[in-house]
Amino acid sequence: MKKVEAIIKPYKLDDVKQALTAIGCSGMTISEVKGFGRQKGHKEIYRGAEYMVEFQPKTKLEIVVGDDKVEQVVRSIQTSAATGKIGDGKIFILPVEEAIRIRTNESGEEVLQ
Amino acid sequence: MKKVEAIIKPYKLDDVKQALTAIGCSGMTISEVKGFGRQKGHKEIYRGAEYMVEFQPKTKLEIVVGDDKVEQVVRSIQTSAATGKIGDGKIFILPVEEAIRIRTNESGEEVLQ
Amino acid sequence: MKKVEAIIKPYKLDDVKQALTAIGCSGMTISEVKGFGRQKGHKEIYRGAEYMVEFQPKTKLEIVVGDDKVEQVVRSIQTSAATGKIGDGKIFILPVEEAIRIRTNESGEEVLQ
Amino acid sequence: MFDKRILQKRILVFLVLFIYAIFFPSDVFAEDGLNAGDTAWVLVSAALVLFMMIPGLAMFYGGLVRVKNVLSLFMQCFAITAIVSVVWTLFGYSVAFSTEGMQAGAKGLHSFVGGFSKVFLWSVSPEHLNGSIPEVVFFIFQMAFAVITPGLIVGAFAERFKFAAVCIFSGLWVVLAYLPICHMVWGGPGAFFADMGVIDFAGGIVVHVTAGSSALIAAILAGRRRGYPITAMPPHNLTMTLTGTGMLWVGWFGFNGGSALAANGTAGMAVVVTQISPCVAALTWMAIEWYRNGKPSALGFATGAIAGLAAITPASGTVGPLGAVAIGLASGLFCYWLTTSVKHRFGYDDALDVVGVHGGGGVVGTLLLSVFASTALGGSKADLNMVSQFLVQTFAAVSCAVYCMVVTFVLLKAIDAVIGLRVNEEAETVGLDISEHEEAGYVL
Amino acid sequence: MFDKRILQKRILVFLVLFIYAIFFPSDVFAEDGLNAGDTAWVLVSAALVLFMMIPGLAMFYGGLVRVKNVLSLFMQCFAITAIVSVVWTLFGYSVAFSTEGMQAGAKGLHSFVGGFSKVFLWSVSPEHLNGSIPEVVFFIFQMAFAVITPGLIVGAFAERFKFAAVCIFSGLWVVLAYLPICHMVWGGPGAFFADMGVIDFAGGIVVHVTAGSSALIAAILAGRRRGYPITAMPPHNLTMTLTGTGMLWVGWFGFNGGSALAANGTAGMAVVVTQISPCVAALTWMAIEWYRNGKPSALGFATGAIAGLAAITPASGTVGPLGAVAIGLASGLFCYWLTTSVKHRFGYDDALDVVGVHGGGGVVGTLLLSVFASTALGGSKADLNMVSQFLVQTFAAVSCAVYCMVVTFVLLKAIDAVIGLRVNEEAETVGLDISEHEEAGYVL
Amino acid sequence: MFDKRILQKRILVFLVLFIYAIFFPSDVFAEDGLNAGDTAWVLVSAALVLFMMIPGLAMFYGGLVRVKNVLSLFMQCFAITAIVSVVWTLFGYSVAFSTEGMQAGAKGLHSFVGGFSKVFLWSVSPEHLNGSIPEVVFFIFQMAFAVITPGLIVGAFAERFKFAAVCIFSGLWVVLAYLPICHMVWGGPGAFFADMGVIDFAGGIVVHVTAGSSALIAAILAGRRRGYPITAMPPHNLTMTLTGTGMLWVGWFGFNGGSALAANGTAGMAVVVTQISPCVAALTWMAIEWYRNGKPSALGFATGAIAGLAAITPASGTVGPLGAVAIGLASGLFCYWLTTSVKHRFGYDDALDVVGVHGGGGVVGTLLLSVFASTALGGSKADLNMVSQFLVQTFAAVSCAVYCMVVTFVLLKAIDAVIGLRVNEEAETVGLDISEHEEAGYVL
Ligand SMILES: Nc1ncnc2c1ncn2[C@@H]1O[C@H](COP(=O)(O)OP(=O)(O)O)[C@@H](O)[C@H]1O
Ligand SMILES: Nc1ncnc2c1ncn2[C@@H]1O[C@H](COP(=O)(O)OP(=O)(O)O)[C@@H](O)[C@H]1O
Ligand SMILES: Nc1ncnc2c1ncn2[C@@H]1O[C@H](COP(=O)(O)OP(=O)(O)O)[C@@H](O)[C@H]1O
Repeated sequence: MKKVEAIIKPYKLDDVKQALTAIGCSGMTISEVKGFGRQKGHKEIYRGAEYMVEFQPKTKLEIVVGDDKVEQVVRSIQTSAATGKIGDGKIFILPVEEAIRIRTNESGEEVLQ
Repeated sequence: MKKVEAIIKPYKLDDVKQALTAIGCSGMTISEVKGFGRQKGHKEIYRGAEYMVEFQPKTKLEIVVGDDKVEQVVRSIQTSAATGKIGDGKIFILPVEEAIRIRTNESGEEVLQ
Repeated sequence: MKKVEAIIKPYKLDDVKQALTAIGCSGMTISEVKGFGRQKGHKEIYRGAEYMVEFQPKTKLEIVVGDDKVEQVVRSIQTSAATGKIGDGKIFILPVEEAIRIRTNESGEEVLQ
Repeated sequence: MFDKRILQKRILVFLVLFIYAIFFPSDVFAEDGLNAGDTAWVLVSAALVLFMMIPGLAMFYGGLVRVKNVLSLFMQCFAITAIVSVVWTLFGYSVAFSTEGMQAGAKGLHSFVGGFSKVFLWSVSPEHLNGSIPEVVFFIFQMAFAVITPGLIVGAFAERFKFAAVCIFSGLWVVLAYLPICHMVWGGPGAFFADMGVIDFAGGIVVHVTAGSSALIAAILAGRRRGYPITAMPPHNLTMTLTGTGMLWVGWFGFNGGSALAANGTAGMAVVVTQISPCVAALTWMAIEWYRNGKPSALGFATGAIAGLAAITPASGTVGPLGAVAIGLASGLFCYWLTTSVKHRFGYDDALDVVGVHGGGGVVGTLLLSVFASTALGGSKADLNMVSQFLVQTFAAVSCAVYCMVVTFVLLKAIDAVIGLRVNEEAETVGLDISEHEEAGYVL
Repeated sequence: MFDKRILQKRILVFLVLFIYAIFFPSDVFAEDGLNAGDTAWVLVSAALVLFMMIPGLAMFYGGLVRVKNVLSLFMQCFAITAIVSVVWTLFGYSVAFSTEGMQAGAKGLHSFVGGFSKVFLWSVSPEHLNGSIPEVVFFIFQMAFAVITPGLIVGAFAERFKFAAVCIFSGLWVVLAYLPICHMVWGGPGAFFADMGVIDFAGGIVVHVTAGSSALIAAILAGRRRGYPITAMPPHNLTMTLTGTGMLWVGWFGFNGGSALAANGTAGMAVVVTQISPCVAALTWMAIEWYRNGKPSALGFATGAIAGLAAITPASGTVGPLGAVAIGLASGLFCYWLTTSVKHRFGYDDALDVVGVHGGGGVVGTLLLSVFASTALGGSKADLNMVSQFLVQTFAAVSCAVYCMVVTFVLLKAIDAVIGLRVNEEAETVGLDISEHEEAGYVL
Repeated sequence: MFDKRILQKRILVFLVLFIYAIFFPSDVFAEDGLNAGDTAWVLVSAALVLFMMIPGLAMFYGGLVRVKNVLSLFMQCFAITAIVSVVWTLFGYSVAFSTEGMQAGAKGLHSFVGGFSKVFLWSVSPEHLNGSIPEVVFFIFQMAFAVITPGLIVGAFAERFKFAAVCIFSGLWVVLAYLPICHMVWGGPGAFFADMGVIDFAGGIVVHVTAGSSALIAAILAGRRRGYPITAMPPHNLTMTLTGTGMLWVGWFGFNGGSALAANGTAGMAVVVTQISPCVAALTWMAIEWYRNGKPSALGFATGAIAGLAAITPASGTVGPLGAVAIGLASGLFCYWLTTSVKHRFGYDDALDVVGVHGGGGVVGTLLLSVFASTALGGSKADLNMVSQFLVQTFAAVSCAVYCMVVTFVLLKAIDAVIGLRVNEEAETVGLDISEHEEAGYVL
């Protein structure tokens, strides 16, 4: 099993979620994060005090999938999240050793469906 | 070392934390996340505009533990977080290569105590 | 590639970010988390009802770096985030198998620059 | 200095006015007529009291609950406003304030409830006066009181009641509990407690004792929130609660000051004591917390202030600064003890401390005014018999409290039997905002 | 009982006063002079109406948008306040209310717009009276109306307009649309609609129909927000919206009650119906939602209340409780249908439902008052010809709406050509707070 | 047309009244008696000024700080309200406004401070009048001013002071700085600055110059917040700040309008200029930001508005619209320069810009009124000598500022020596809400 972590632009979440459900990927966890990278931030000025906001709001998706589905998932995210502008984000793939469903205590890939 | 990542129902956090401290697991990091899975969401209606909230509020626990304690930790979360209803969540186990305590610059499993 | 996850005190974020950019590490993702560990929490009292807040606000940094830069990054975080007081936090290193840049569909270490 | 023509003109004007005055003296001398200043003040006071309810009380209460229930508190305050206003218009005002068939000293049905002569403002034209103000202005001012009283009670069963149950209960409670007590105390000569000489300037009994006593029964019948008292249930937004506190405080100037039904020295002194009492009560609460916990909390300060405001309510209009200090001090001490000690000892889950703050405060003011209303202590009652007044006040407060408890008990039992009072476990866990209204307070 | 010297003194005082009265009768009898009570009430009402705009409307609207646009709504409400106040002072008041060259029944330029005699309050000293209040008080009260009307419109194009476009549009709209309509309706004898006998006590036509009709055109010309209606755009902070609702509601007491320009029974009854109508409308909305969706929402309740408030606005001052109930009910039903059904059918993105709530409400009240203003139905018009009044009201409402639509269309087209109406895609995605003002609403 | 009996009755009534008037002329002619309209207005104004403090100023300031300090600002505003109200009741009012031993033109102790004749409202019954309003109403109106002035100062040392230090400082500052200056300016004939002919209608000197000058010293003695100016400290909730701005703005109608102590044309014009000045100042600020930063900010707009409100405070009541425009413009420019340039150049950490906004605004208005109060420029002073008035105003402003600085310096040094002014590093890092009050603003 692998964990696919994708950092995407928040307003692309709906598209990505749809793309993923379309390929039968029905479980995921998302969180609000802030990203720092090539994308420039913006300046805010409060009563003459300038303040550089370098961290961009991003959404992080975490999807644990069976090894065979990793490529499909990555492709699907890649396509649906891309706008071609700097700051579209990254996808990271991490190894996962085990998955357990709390409700039933099942484990293994079947948990991911 | 392993990282145990558990996605649980937010109101179960207190129980899980107690169960974990009971078995001597004294460090963890939690965050608010939103989950998408089998559990159905709910509908919100704003002035006639329906809007499906498919993402459920969930709490994510991250606990890095020594290899020998993994099973105990997983079992303890599994038991304390289960309600038997859909949406109870998942536990994932990921490999961790190193851990460092910032304060002392120690590293290795001793850091986790 | 490795993912360096650091749990630090929120008000140290600026220092850490500066230290990291100084060594040429130009991408990272941060999130607000809550930590439980040795650091004692504080008590809040609402109309006579005591309430122990055991979870401390912490900031989590995630930085994916090439294997050769891991040590430098860890050292740099360790130095800039340390105050010497309990609660300074932890750094964890996890293996990463692949990284993809959504915008360009590139993959591999070049993505991390 | 005077141009002759101007003089002539003025004499002419004067003669015209003089003759006019013979035919329409009330226009000129208006000794019992409309007073625009009084009317302006009571109109503003009505607005201030409504402001206390929406958004004042909604914010005060809404900030104290967990984030998943904040809208339910707002919704309850708003819905009660609408329901009670309709009831008040239909017949509530008449049952509370119609004076038909009443006579000072005579006991009868109308010593306890008013008649139906003013149903739906039938027979009350905009020209009708009540003292120096139009009766419709009195109507709307008193409506705001009828609205806020059941609003206070919702704090007791917050975070667990069905919205339908809240609506039904509040509507019926106003009819069965508020209207008769309002009539008995404020119904004028011939009303039960009025004839007895009960002093309740702005609603220590009518508003706070009734709300507090009903809240006690409601909290007990409601049962505890899941997890109480083990799970911490800290306020989700104290800035909202403090903002609401400020609005309640300022609105209370209208609540008490407006009860003079005139813009005069009585109203002025009522406002003055309405400022002094909460200040003293809040400082008292702050001092206790500082001493006991090592740190004073903003919530403690706010709670003390509301206690001091509730306590001065019946006494404003009769006591002076000395009474205000005494009542502020007493309410700070007494309500602190009620909310932080008594509640925990008995274990009822009065979620937002309606009993401790409003009930306790109302009682303190109602009783202490029997002493401090005396001119000897800076009050305005020259020949006050403190002992007999104290007995009368006690009797009225206790009997109203008991009556309200009975009404509340019966009502809640009946509603529970028919539609159930509490939401189910899942709904309570998810929160009332989603489960009862399908909405979320914040999407940040 | 009387000391002789006191008697002598009193007789002396009386004689002095008597002689004084001969020379300065108006000081003593003041039959047409300043009435401090009326002045106090209208001053307070002016403050209440300003309070409706800042922060009332800003909060009501600000809570409804997504978090990335909340400051833009606040900023627009504040900037409009400033711009319109300046315009009003410079010449707006004069164009709206100068009566020079007007004569009851006579048509002419000044039947449609006022003259320049009161430009920059030239010629209006603090001593000048308008009825029983200083003219400057009337000036500030009416200024608040001129401020809030364009403020209402911004809800239609929320979340996508350039701030510069909003400023320019609002300033010009007031000059070209609001001022003439205000003059025609409220300009007194000789004004176009006034002479026709149009009844619009507090601005059903002048405020709500103008805002609603302009909003329709603005929403259409603005185009939909990106993602609408596929993407959910839930309110980011309903507690803010509900707080704003409470402030609008309370402020409306001044809006309608103050329009009596006196603290009397008319003001009192205006306030009473201003309470009844929103209560009935909100309960109606709640009932529909409960029936159709299974759960009543707080936002629905608030929307209903605002609809009921908008609807009673023209009718307050003439209708009684019966009319208030009818208007409340009708506006609840009609505005529910407009916002939840008509809008979706036609597909225009009136983001915050200005058309459905204000336009709809204004129309309902403007038309229904032709029936319920009759004394037969509890109103204050003794010899009201319902049919002809209805026709007059309809004519006025329709012609004002059409006129506003044309003005809005031309203005927006012109602004679009010169500087563009909408921000670009990226700015809209990022949100107006950052892209237009470089600020964030919350940094929690 | 007249029934004979009615005529007879009227003549009878008239005669009765006539005779009554001989014995109680003041009841009928009331030439110096209570005016209910004036009373209503000043009562409302007192409520409005209190509303400016709680919750207005608390929200304005609370939104500007970081989330970890928001409750500390609320708590400070509330605690100051209570402390100063108690001080005011005990002896503050007497020291400020007792006129015993004063005589126009005569210098003496009581030119600088009042006596103790009105301690604890001793000797002031509800019937006592001050002009046409009850003295207790004057008491509560002025209390609100004494409350808000030290409240303004807390902005200077926000986010770092011990709560105990704030309480002690504020209480003593009112006694040592506010009371004497209030007396010297507003104490009536015989008071130091009053005799000099200083014009300060609603507190440009008494409120804003005193607060601003004290804030400067406080900011310097407090030292900078940790991290300032390197670390960004953006406002945590600008919606709260803007809501507070709206409340302050509306409340200012009472602040300035109420200072007429009557509901008349002076009050009306005071309110009018209180609307014009902040509008012009805010638009000025907006224009500068738009020009310099490319985008206007909501915070800039709000800051400009408050500057314009502070500036018009002393001048309202004497200047007309022209003066309001000039003062608005000047305060917008001057305060922008102070807050964005001067502060950074000198490097003191006046956290919430009390010096730049209130101090700067107060000075602008105090000085400019010497020109614009003239009837020649639309003001109300017929024979104003601009030059000498300017000198008098300058002298008063400067000497009050210097006096306040000295008092503040001594007080803060003393408090620092005894209990320390600042919290320790850890407490500052954690935030004052937890470290000083053990509470969190939001638990979302
Ligand atoms: N080395 C990294 N480790 C973790 N997250 C990263 C890394 N580099 C970039 N990110 C995340 O990806 C987001 C987008 O990166 P950025 O360089 O701005 O644009 P792009 O992905 O288009 O090259 C960042 O905001 C950050 O959240
Ligand atoms: N494949 C997955 N990857 C990551 N998180 C998942 C995955 N599947 C489920 N989750 C998380 O687990 C939560 C519970 O899953 P759900 O399918 O609703 O119920 P259950 O775990 O009882 O089968 C989801 O809300 C989501 O946060
Ligand atoms: N075993 C663990 N797994 C995950 N996170 C941990 C673990 N132990 C500690 N942490 C995180 O590190 C933070 C700091 O730990 P703590 O024990 O308080 O201090 P220190 O790191 O100085 O020993 C915690 O608040 C928590 O977020």
